[in-house]
Amino acid sequence: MHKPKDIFIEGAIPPAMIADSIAKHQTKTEIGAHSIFLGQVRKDVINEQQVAAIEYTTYKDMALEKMHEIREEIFGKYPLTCMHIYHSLGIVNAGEICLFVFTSSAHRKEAIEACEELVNRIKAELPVWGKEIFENETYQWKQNK
Amino acid sequence: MHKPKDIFIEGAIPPAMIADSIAKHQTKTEIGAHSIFLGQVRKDVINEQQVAAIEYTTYKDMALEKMHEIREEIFGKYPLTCMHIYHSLGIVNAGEICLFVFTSSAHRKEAIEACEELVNRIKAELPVWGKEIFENETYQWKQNK
Amino acid sequence: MGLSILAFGQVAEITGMTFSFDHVSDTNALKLALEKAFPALQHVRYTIAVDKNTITTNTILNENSVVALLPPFSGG
Amino acid sequence: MGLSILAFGQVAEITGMTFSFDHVSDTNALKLALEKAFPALQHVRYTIAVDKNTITTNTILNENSVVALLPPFSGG
Repeated sequence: MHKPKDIFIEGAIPPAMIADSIAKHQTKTEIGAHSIFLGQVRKDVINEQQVAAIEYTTYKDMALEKMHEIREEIFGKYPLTCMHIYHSLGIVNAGEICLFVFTSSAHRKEAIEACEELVNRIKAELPVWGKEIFENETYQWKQNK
Repeated sequence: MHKPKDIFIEGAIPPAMIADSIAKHQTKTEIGAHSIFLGQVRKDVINEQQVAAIEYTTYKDMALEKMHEIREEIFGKYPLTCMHIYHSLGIVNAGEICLFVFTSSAHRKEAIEACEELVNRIKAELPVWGKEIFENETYQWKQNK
Repeated sequence: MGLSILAFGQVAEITGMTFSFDHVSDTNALKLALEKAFPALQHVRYTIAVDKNTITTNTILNENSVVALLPPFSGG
Repeated sequence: MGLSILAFGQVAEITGMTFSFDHVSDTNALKLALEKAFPALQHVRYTIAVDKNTITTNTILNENSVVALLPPFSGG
Protein backbone atom coordinates (compact mmCIF):
# COMPACT_ATOMS: atom_id res chain seq x y z
CA MET A 1 0.00 0.00 0.00
CA HIS A 2 1.10 3.53 -0.82
CA LYS A 3 2.18 5.21 2.41
CA PRO A 4 -0.56 7.62 3.48
CA LYS A 5 0.32 11.32 3.73
CA ASP A 6 1.33 12.49 7.20
CA ILE A 7 -0.98 15.04 8.83
CA PHE A 8 0.74 15.42 12.20
CA ILE A 9 3.05 18.20 13.21
CA GLU A 10 4.87 18.54 16.51
CA GLY A 11 3.46 21.36 18.65
CA ALA A 12 1.16 24.23 17.66
CA ILE A 13 0.34 25.14 14.06
CA PRO A 14 1.91 28.55 13.38
CA PRO A 15 -0.27 31.19 11.63
CA ALA A 16 2.55 31.73 9.11
CA MET A 17 2.14 28.12 7.96
CA ILE A 18 -1.52 28.85 7.22
CA ALA A 19 -0.55 31.93 5.19
CA ASP A 20 2.03 29.90 3.23
CA SER A 21 -0.56 27.27 2.49
CA ILE A 22 -3.02 29.90 1.22
CA ALA A 23 -0.36 31.62 -0.90
CA LYS A 24 0.55 28.33 -2.61
CA HIS A 25 -2.97 28.17 -4.06
CA GLN A 26 -2.67 31.37 -6.04
CA THR A 27 -1.37 29.47 -9.07
CA LYS A 28 -4.48 27.23 -8.99
CA THR A 29 -6.71 29.66 -10.84
CA GLU A 30 -9.64 27.27 -11.17
CA ILE A 31 -10.27 27.81 -7.43
CA GLY A 32 -12.97 30.30 -6.46
CA ALA A 33 -13.51 29.44 -2.80
CA HIS A 34 -11.42 28.32 0.15
CA SER A 35 -12.89 27.13 3.43
CA ILE A 36 -10.62 26.91 6.47
CA PHE A 37 -11.32 25.54 9.93
CA LEU A 38 -8.92 26.12 12.80
CA GLY A 39 -9.18 24.46 16.19
CA GLN A 40 -7.73 26.54 19.02
CA VAL A 41 -7.00 25.30 22.56
CA ARG A 42 -9.46 26.93 24.97
CA LYS A 43 -8.48 28.00 28.48
CA ASP A 44 -11.50 26.20 29.94
CA VAL A 45 -12.09 26.33 33.67
CA ILE A 46 -12.85 22.90 35.14
CA ASN A 47 -13.29 22.52 38.91
CA GLU A 48 -11.74 25.97 39.37
CA GLN A 49 -8.61 24.96 37.44
CA GLN A 50 -7.67 26.65 34.15
CA VAL A 51 -6.51 24.59 31.17
CA ALA A 52 -2.93 25.71 30.40
CA ALA A 53 -2.31 23.35 27.45
CA ILE A 54 -3.45 20.15 25.76
CA GLU A 55 -0.99 17.35 25.08
CA TYR A 56 -1.98 15.29 22.04
CA THR A 57 -0.98 11.70 21.33
CA THR A 58 -2.05 9.40 18.50
CA TYR A 59 -1.95 5.86 17.20
CA LYS A 60 -0.25 7.17 14.11
CA ASP A 61 -0.41 4.15 11.77
CA MET A 62 -4.13 3.77 12.32
CA ALA A 63 -4.81 7.52 12.23
CA LEU A 64 -3.06 7.98 8.88
CA GLU A 65 -4.88 5.03 7.32
CA LYS A 66 -8.21 6.35 8.59
CA MET A 67 -7.38 9.86 7.36
CA HIS A 68 -6.52 8.45 3.95
CA GLU A 69 -9.89 6.71 3.85
CA ILE A 70 -11.77 9.87 4.92
CA ARG A 71 -9.83 11.93 2.37
CA GLU A 72 -10.76 9.58 -0.47
CA GLU A 73 -14.42 9.58 0.56
CA ILE A 74 -14.59 13.38 0.73
CA PHE A 75 -12.84 13.75 -2.65
CA GLY A 76 -15.40 11.27 -4.04
CA LYS A 77 -18.32 13.22 -2.62
CA TYR A 78 -17.38 16.85 -3.41
CA PRO A 79 -15.69 18.37 -6.49
CA LEU A 80 -12.69 19.74 -4.63
CA THR A 81 -9.48 21.08 -6.10
CA CYS A 82 -7.47 20.66 -2.89
CA MET A 83 -7.71 19.37 0.67
CA HIS A 84 -5.09 19.87 3.40
CA ILE A 85 -5.23 18.66 7.00
CA TYR A 86 -2.78 19.24 9.85
CA HIS A 87 -3.18 18.11 13.45
CA SER A 88 -0.80 18.87 16.30
CA LEU A 89 0.90 16.30 18.50
CA GLY A 90 2.55 17.02 21.85
CA ILE A 91 1.95 20.20 23.82
CA VAL A 92 -0.25 22.99 22.43
CA ASN A 93 -0.79 25.92 24.79
CA ALA A 94 -4.15 27.65 25.35
CA GLY A 95 -4.68 30.17 22.52
CA GLU A 96 -2.62 28.18 20.01
CA ILE A 97 -3.89 26.33 16.94
CA CYS A 98 -4.08 22.51 17.10
CA LEU A 99 -6.09 21.67 13.96
CA PHE A 100 -6.01 23.16 10.44
CA VAL A 101 -8.44 21.89 7.80
CA PHE A 102 -8.37 23.57 4.38
CA THR A 103 -10.58 22.79 1.37
CA SER A 104 -10.72 24.55 -2.00
CA SER A 105 -13.13 24.32 -4.91
CA ALA A 106 -14.53 26.34 -7.80
CA HIS A 107 -17.62 27.35 -5.82
CA ARG A 108 -18.24 28.07 -2.16
CA LYS A 109 -20.89 25.51 -1.28
CA GLU A 110 -18.68 22.48 -1.93
CA ALA A 111 -15.63 23.91 -0.15
CA ILE A 112 -17.68 24.86 2.93
CA GLU A 113 -19.59 21.57 3.20
CA ALA A 114 -16.49 19.43 2.65
CA CYS A 115 -14.56 21.37 5.29
CA GLU A 116 -17.29 20.97 7.89
CA GLU A 117 -17.67 17.26 7.18
CA LEU A 118 -13.90 16.75 7.43
CA VAL A 119 -13.73 18.48 10.81
CA ASN A 120 -16.60 16.39 12.19
CA ARG A 121 -15.06 13.16 10.93
CA ILE A 122 -11.56 14.03 12.18
CA LYS A 123 -12.94 14.63 15.69
CA ALA A 124 -15.07 11.49 15.69
CA GLU A 125 -12.91 8.98 13.83
CA LEU A 126 -9.20 9.72 14.24
CA PRO A 127 -7.46 7.88 17.09
CA VAL A 128 -6.06 11.01 18.75
CA TRP A 129 -6.20 11.80 22.46
CA GLY A 130 -5.96 15.14 24.21
CA LYS A 131 -4.81 15.46 27.80
CA GLU A 132 -5.91 18.75 29.34
CA ILE A 133 -3.10 20.02 31.53
CA PHE A 134 -4.17 22.50 34.19
CA GLU A 135 -2.15 25.41 35.50
CA ASN A 136 -1.42 23.54 38.75
CA GLU A 137 0.02 20.66 36.66
CA THR A 138 -2.84 18.25 37.34
CA TYR A 139 -4.61 16.99 34.23
CA GLN A 140 -7.67 15.22 32.86
CA TRP A 141 -8.38 13.36 29.63
CA LYS A 142 -10.28 15.57 27.20
CA GLN A 143 -13.72 14.44 26.08
CA ASN A 144 -15.13 15.44 22.71
CA LYS A 145 -18.82 16.22 22.65
CA MET B 1 -25.13 57.33 14.01
CA HIS B 2 -21.83 55.70 14.90
CA LYS B 3 -19.73 55.37 11.74
CA PRO B 4 -19.80 51.73 10.60
CA LYS B 5 -16.48 49.87 10.44
CA ASP B 6 -14.83 49.85 7.01
CA ILE B 7 -14.51 46.46 5.34
CA PHE B 8 -12.95 47.51 2.04
CA ILE B 9 -9.31 47.30 1.14
CA GLU B 10 -7.69 48.44 -2.09
CA GLY B 11 -6.54 45.51 -4.24
CA ALA B 12 -6.06 41.85 -3.29
CA ILE B 13 -6.09 40.59 0.31
CA PRO B 14 -2.54 39.38 1.09
CA PRO B 15 -2.18 35.96 2.80
CA ALA B 16 0.06 37.61 5.42
CA MET B 17 -2.89 39.77 6.49
CA ILE B 18 -4.87 36.59 7.14
CA ALA B 19 -2.02 35.16 9.23
CA ASP B 20 -1.82 38.40 11.24
CA SER B 21 -5.53 38.30 11.85
CA ILE B 22 -5.34 34.68 13.08
CA ALA B 23 -2.33 35.42 15.30
CA LYS B 24 -4.17 38.30 17.00
CA HIS B 25 -6.73 35.84 18.34
CA GLN B 26 -4.25 33.83 20.39
CA THR B 27 -4.86 36.04 23.41
CA LYS B 28 -8.60 35.32 23.22
CA THR B 29 -8.42 32.01 25.02
CA GLU B 30 -12.18 31.49 25.23
CA ILE B 31 -12.09 30.72 21.47
CA GLY B 32 -12.09 27.05 20.45
CA ALA B 33 -12.96 27.31 16.76
CA HIS B 34 -12.24 29.64 13.87
CA SER B 35 -14.02 29.43 10.52
CA ILE B 36 -12.53 31.27 7.56
CA PHE B 37 -13.89 31.76 4.06
CA LEU B 38 -11.73 33.15 1.28
CA GLY B 39 -13.01 34.13 -2.15
CA GLN B 40 -10.40 33.81 -4.89
CA VAL B 41 -10.69 35.24 -8.43
CA ARG B 42 -11.10 32.37 -10.92
CA LYS B 43 -9.51 32.41 -14.36
CA ASP B 44 -12.85 31.45 -15.93
CA VAL B 45 -13.04 30.98 -19.67
CA ILE B 46 -16.01 32.80 -21.24
CA ASN B 47 -16.45 32.82 -25.03
CA GLU B 48 -12.86 31.58 -25.37
CA GLN B 49 -11.52 34.52 -23.37
CA GLN B 50 -9.77 34.01 -20.02
CA VAL B 51 -10.58 36.22 -17.03
CA ALA B 52 -7.35 38.04 -16.10
CA ALA B 53 -8.76 40.07 -13.20
CA ILE B 54 -11.90 41.40 -11.57
CA GLU B 55 -12.31 45.11 -10.86
CA TYR B 56 -14.58 45.74 -7.89
CA THR B 57 -16.54 48.93 -7.19
CA THR B 58 -19.05 49.66 -4.44
CA TYR B 59 -21.59 52.13 -3.17
CA LYS B 60 -19.58 52.45 -0.02
CA ASP B 61 -21.97 54.36 2.26
CA MET B 62 -24.78 51.92 1.59
CA ALA B 63 -22.50 48.85 1.71
CA LEU B 64 -21.09 49.77 5.12
CA GLU B 65 -24.54 50.46 6.57
CA LYS B 66 -25.81 47.14 5.21
CA MET B 67 -22.73 45.31 6.51
CA HIS B 68 -23.27 46.86 9.93
CA GLU B 69 -26.86 45.60 9.91
CA ILE B 70 -25.80 42.08 8.82
CA ARG B 71 -23.05 42.03 11.45
CA GLU B 72 -25.50 42.93 14.24
CA GLU B 73 -27.96 40.29 13.08
CA ILE B 74 -25.30 37.55 12.96
CA PHE B 75 -23.95 38.52 16.39
CA GLY B 76 -27.54 38.33 17.67
CA LYS B 77 -28.08 34.90 16.19
CA TYR B 78 -24.82 33.09 17.05
CA PRO B 79 -22.66 33.23 20.21
CA LEU B 80 -19.54 34.52 18.47
CA THR B 81 -16.42 35.92 20.07
CA CYS B 82 -15.24 37.71 16.91
CA MET B 83 -16.23 38.48 13.35
CA HIS B 84 -13.99 40.08 10.71
CA ILE B 85 -14.85 40.86 7.09
CA TYR B 86 -12.66 42.28 4.32
CA HIS B 87 -13.63 42.81 0.69
CA SER B 88 -11.34 44.07 -2.06
CA LEU B 89 -11.99 47.10 -4.24
CA GLY B 90 -10.21 47.87 -7.52
CA ILE B 91 -8.25 45.28 -9.47
CA VAL B 92 -7.78 41.74 -8.11
CA ASN B 93 -5.92 39.37 -10.43
CA ALA B 94 -6.93 35.76 -11.07
CA GLY B 95 -5.55 33.60 -8.24
CA GLU B 96 -5.67 36.42 -5.69
CA ILE B 97 -8.01 36.72 -2.69
CA CYS B 98 -10.92 39.20 -2.92
CA LEU B 99 -13.01 38.27 0.15
CA PHE B 100 -11.99 37.26 3.68
CA VAL B 101 -14.66 36.32 6.23
CA PHE B 102 -13.50 35.17 9.67
CA THR B 103 -15.68 34.06 12.60
CA SER B 104 -14.60 32.70 15.99
CA SER B 105 -16.52 31.05 18.80
CA ALA B 106 -16.10 28.61 21.67
CA HIS B 107 -17.40 25.68 19.60
CA ARG B 108 -17.17 24.80 15.94
CA LYS B 109 -20.83 24.64 14.94
CA GLU B 110 -21.55 28.30 15.61
CA ALA B 111 -18.36 29.59 13.94
CA ILE B 112 -18.97 27.50 10.81
CA GLU B 113 -22.66 28.35 10.44
CA ALA B 114 -22.13 32.06 11.08
CA CYS B 115 -19.30 32.17 8.52
CA GLU B 116 -21.37 30.51 5.82
CA GLU B 117 -24.37 32.75 6.48
CA LEU B 118 -22.16 35.86 6.34
CA VAL B 119 -20.67 34.84 2.99
CA ASN B 120 -24.11 34.20 1.51
CA ARG B 121 -25.47 37.51 2.77
CA ILE B 122 -22.40 39.49 1.63
CA LYS B 123 -22.75 38.12 -1.90
CA ALA B 124 -26.52 38.72 -2.03
CA GLU B 125 -26.93 41.98 -0.14
CA LEU B 126 -23.85 44.19 -0.41
CA PRO B 127 -23.88 46.76 -3.21
CA VAL B 128 -20.61 45.64 -4.79
CA TRP B 129 -20.00 45.06 -8.49
CA GLY B 130 -17.35 42.96 -10.18
CA LYS B 131 -16.20 43.65 -13.72
CA GLU B 132 -14.49 40.61 -15.25
CA ILE B 133 -11.57 41.82 -17.33
CA PHE B 134 -10.39 39.39 -20.00
CA GLU B 135 -6.86 38.90 -21.19
CA ASN B 136 -7.63 40.76 -24.45
CA GLU B 137 -8.80 43.74 -22.34
CA THR B 138 -12.49 43.32 -23.16
CA TYR B 139 -14.74 42.85 -20.12
CA GLN B 140 -18.15 41.81 -18.88
CA TRP B 141 -20.11 42.50 -15.71
CA LYS B 142 -19.88 39.58 -13.32
CA GLN B 143 -23.10 37.82 -12.32
CA ASN B 144 -23.44 36.05 -8.98
CA LYS B 145 -25.41 32.81 -9.01
CA MET C 1 -30.44 72.20 -6.38
CA GLY C 2 -32.35 68.96 -6.79
CA LEU C 3 -32.08 65.37 -5.86
CA SER C 4 -28.74 63.53 -6.18
CA ILE C 5 -28.53 60.55 -8.48
CA LEU C 6 -25.76 57.98 -8.13
CA ALA C 7 -25.19 55.17 -10.61
CA PHE C 8 -23.03 52.07 -10.35
CA GLY C 9 -21.67 49.20 -12.44
CA GLN C 10 -23.31 48.76 -15.81
CA VAL C 11 -25.82 51.55 -15.10
CA ALA C 12 -22.97 54.00 -14.50
CA GLU C 13 -21.52 52.93 -17.82
CA ILE C 14 -24.78 53.42 -19.72
CA THR C 15 -25.65 56.76 -18.18
CA GLY C 16 -22.17 58.23 -17.95
CA MET C 17 -23.33 59.33 -14.49
CA THR C 18 -24.53 62.74 -15.68
CA PHE C 19 -28.20 63.40 -15.12
CA SER C 20 -30.35 66.42 -15.85
CA PHE C 21 -34.13 66.34 -15.84
CA ASP C 22 -36.96 68.53 -14.84
CA HIS C 23 -38.27 67.87 -11.39
CA VAL C 24 -39.37 64.28 -10.79
CA SER C 25 -41.74 63.76 -7.91
CA ASP C 26 -41.36 60.04 -7.31
CA THR C 27 -39.30 57.02 -8.36
CA ASN C 28 -41.74 55.94 -11.09
CA ALA C 29 -41.38 59.35 -12.72
CA LEU C 30 -37.62 59.11 -12.33
CA LYS C 31 -37.52 55.73 -14.05
CA LEU C 32 -39.53 57.07 -16.99
CA ALA C 33 -37.25 60.10 -17.31
CA LEU C 34 -34.13 57.92 -17.07
CA GLU C 35 -35.29 55.42 -19.63
CA LYS C 36 -36.24 58.22 -22.00
CA ALA C 37 -32.81 59.83 -21.63
CA PHE C 38 -30.96 56.47 -21.76
CA PRO C 39 -33.01 53.95 -23.74
CA ALA C 40 -30.40 51.21 -23.10
CA LEU C 41 -31.59 51.19 -19.47
CA GLN C 42 -34.79 49.49 -20.61
CA HIS C 43 -32.74 46.38 -21.30
CA VAL C 44 -30.80 46.10 -18.05
CA ARG C 45 -31.91 45.05 -14.61
CA TYR C 46 -31.44 47.56 -11.84
CA THR C 47 -33.04 48.41 -8.53
CA ILE C 48 -33.36 51.82 -6.94
CA ALA C 49 -32.23 52.82 -3.46
CA VAL C 50 -33.47 56.03 -1.87
CA ASP C 51 -31.29 57.30 0.95
CA LYS C 52 -29.44 53.98 0.97
CA ASN C 53 -32.57 51.83 1.31
CA THR C 54 -33.63 49.66 -1.59
CA ILE C 55 -37.21 50.44 -2.52
CA THR C 56 -39.75 47.98 -3.87
CA THR C 57 -42.70 50.31 -4.50
CA ASN C 58 -43.05 53.80 -5.91
CA THR C 59 -41.48 56.27 -3.49
CA ILE C 60 -41.86 60.04 -3.16
CA LEU C 61 -38.64 61.98 -3.81
CA ASN C 62 -37.78 65.33 -2.30
CA GLU C 63 -35.01 67.82 -2.96
CA ASN C 64 -32.62 66.14 -0.52
CA SER C 65 -33.20 62.56 -1.62
CA VAL C 66 -30.15 60.56 -2.64
CA VAL C 67 -31.21 58.11 -5.33
CA ALA C 68 -28.91 55.24 -6.36
CA LEU C 69 -29.30 53.07 -9.44
CA LEU C 70 -28.06 49.60 -8.58
CA PRO C 71 -27.49 46.78 -11.06
CA PRO C 72 -27.50 43.21 -9.61
CA PHE C 73 -24.83 42.86 -6.93
CA SER C 74 -21.82 40.70 -7.77
CA GLY C 75 -19.39 41.05 -4.87
CA GLY C 76 -17.31 38.29 -3.32
CA MET D 1 6.55 -14.30 20.43
CA GLY D 2 2.86 -13.50 20.64
CA LEU D 3 0.44 -10.84 19.71
CA SER D 4 1.38 -7.18 20.12
CA ILE D 5 -0.73 -4.99 22.39
CA LEU D 6 -0.70 -1.24 22.10
CA ALA D 7 -2.46 1.06 24.54
CA PHE D 8 -3.22 4.76 24.31
CA GLY D 9 -4.46 7.66 26.41
CA GLN D 10 -6.02 6.74 29.71
CA VAL D 11 -5.67 3.01 28.98
CA ALA D 12 -1.92 3.43 28.50
CA GLU D 13 -1.81 5.17 31.84
CA ILE D 14 -3.75 2.43 33.66
CA THR D 15 -1.84 -0.46 32.14
CA GLY D 16 1.61 1.08 32.05
CA MET D 17 1.74 -0.46 28.57
CA THR D 18 3.38 -3.68 29.76
CA PHE D 19 1.36 -6.79 29.10
CA SER D 20 2.09 -10.43 29.80
CA PHE D 21 -0.53 -13.15 29.67
CA ASP D 22 -0.84 -16.70 28.62
CA HIS D 23 -2.10 -17.16 25.10
CA VAL D 24 -5.45 -15.49 24.41
CA SER D 25 -7.38 -16.82 21.44
CA ASP D 26 -9.82 -13.99 20.83
CA THR D 27 -10.67 -10.45 21.89
CA ASN D 28 -13.21 -11.53 24.51
CA ALA D 29 -10.52 -13.63 26.21
CA LEU D 30 -8.12 -10.70 25.95
CA LYS D 31 -10.58 -8.33 27.61
CA LEU D 32 -11.07 -10.75 30.50
CA ALA D 33 -7.32 -11.18 30.95
CA LEU D 34 -6.75 -7.42 30.78
CA GLU D 35 -9.46 -6.58 33.25
CA LYS D 36 -8.15 -9.22 35.63
CA ALA D 37 -4.62 -7.82 35.40
CA PHE D 38 -5.81 -4.18 35.54
CA PRO D 39 -9.11 -3.98 37.43
CA ALA D 40 -9.32 -0.20 36.83
CA LEU D 41 -10.02 -1.01 33.15
CA GLN D 42 -13.48 -2.19 34.18
CA HIS D 43 -14.37 1.42 34.89
CA VAL D 44 -13.14 3.09 31.70
CA ARG D 45 -14.57 3.02 28.21
CA TYR D 46 -12.32 1.69 25.48
CA THR D 47 -12.69 -0.01 22.13
CA ILE D 48 -10.35 -2.55 20.56
CA ALA D 49 -8.74 -2.36 17.16
CA VAL D 50 -7.19 -5.44 15.57
CA ASP D 51 -4.69 -4.69 12.83
CA LYS D 52 -5.85 -1.04 12.82
CA ASN D 53 -9.54 -1.86 12.35
CA THR D 54 -11.93 -1.18 15.19
CA ILE D 55 -13.86 -4.34 16.00
CA THR D 56 -17.43 -4.54 17.22
CA THR D 57 -17.77 -8.30 17.81
CA ASN D 58 -15.51 -10.97 19.28
CA THR D 59 -12.54 -11.46 16.93
CA ILE D 60 -10.03 -14.31 16.64
CA LEU D 61 -6.44 -13.30 17.43
CA ASN D 62 -3.37 -14.93 15.98
CA GLU D 63 0.32 -14.60 16.76
CA ASN D 64 0.81 -11.70 14.39
CA SER D 65 -2.23 -9.71 15.44
CA VAL D 66 -1.65 -6.12 16.51
CA VAL D 67 -4.25 -5.24 19.13
CA ALA D 68 -4.80 -1.63 20.18
CA LEU D 69 -6.76 -0.47 23.22
CA LEU D 70 -8.42 2.82 22.35
CA PRO D 71 -10.17 5.13 24.80
CA PRO D 72 -12.72 7.57 23.31
CA PHE D 73 -11.06 9.80 20.72
CA SER D 74 -10.61 13.45 21.62
CA GLY D 75 -8.59 15.01 18.82
CA GLY D 76 -9.10 18.44 17.27
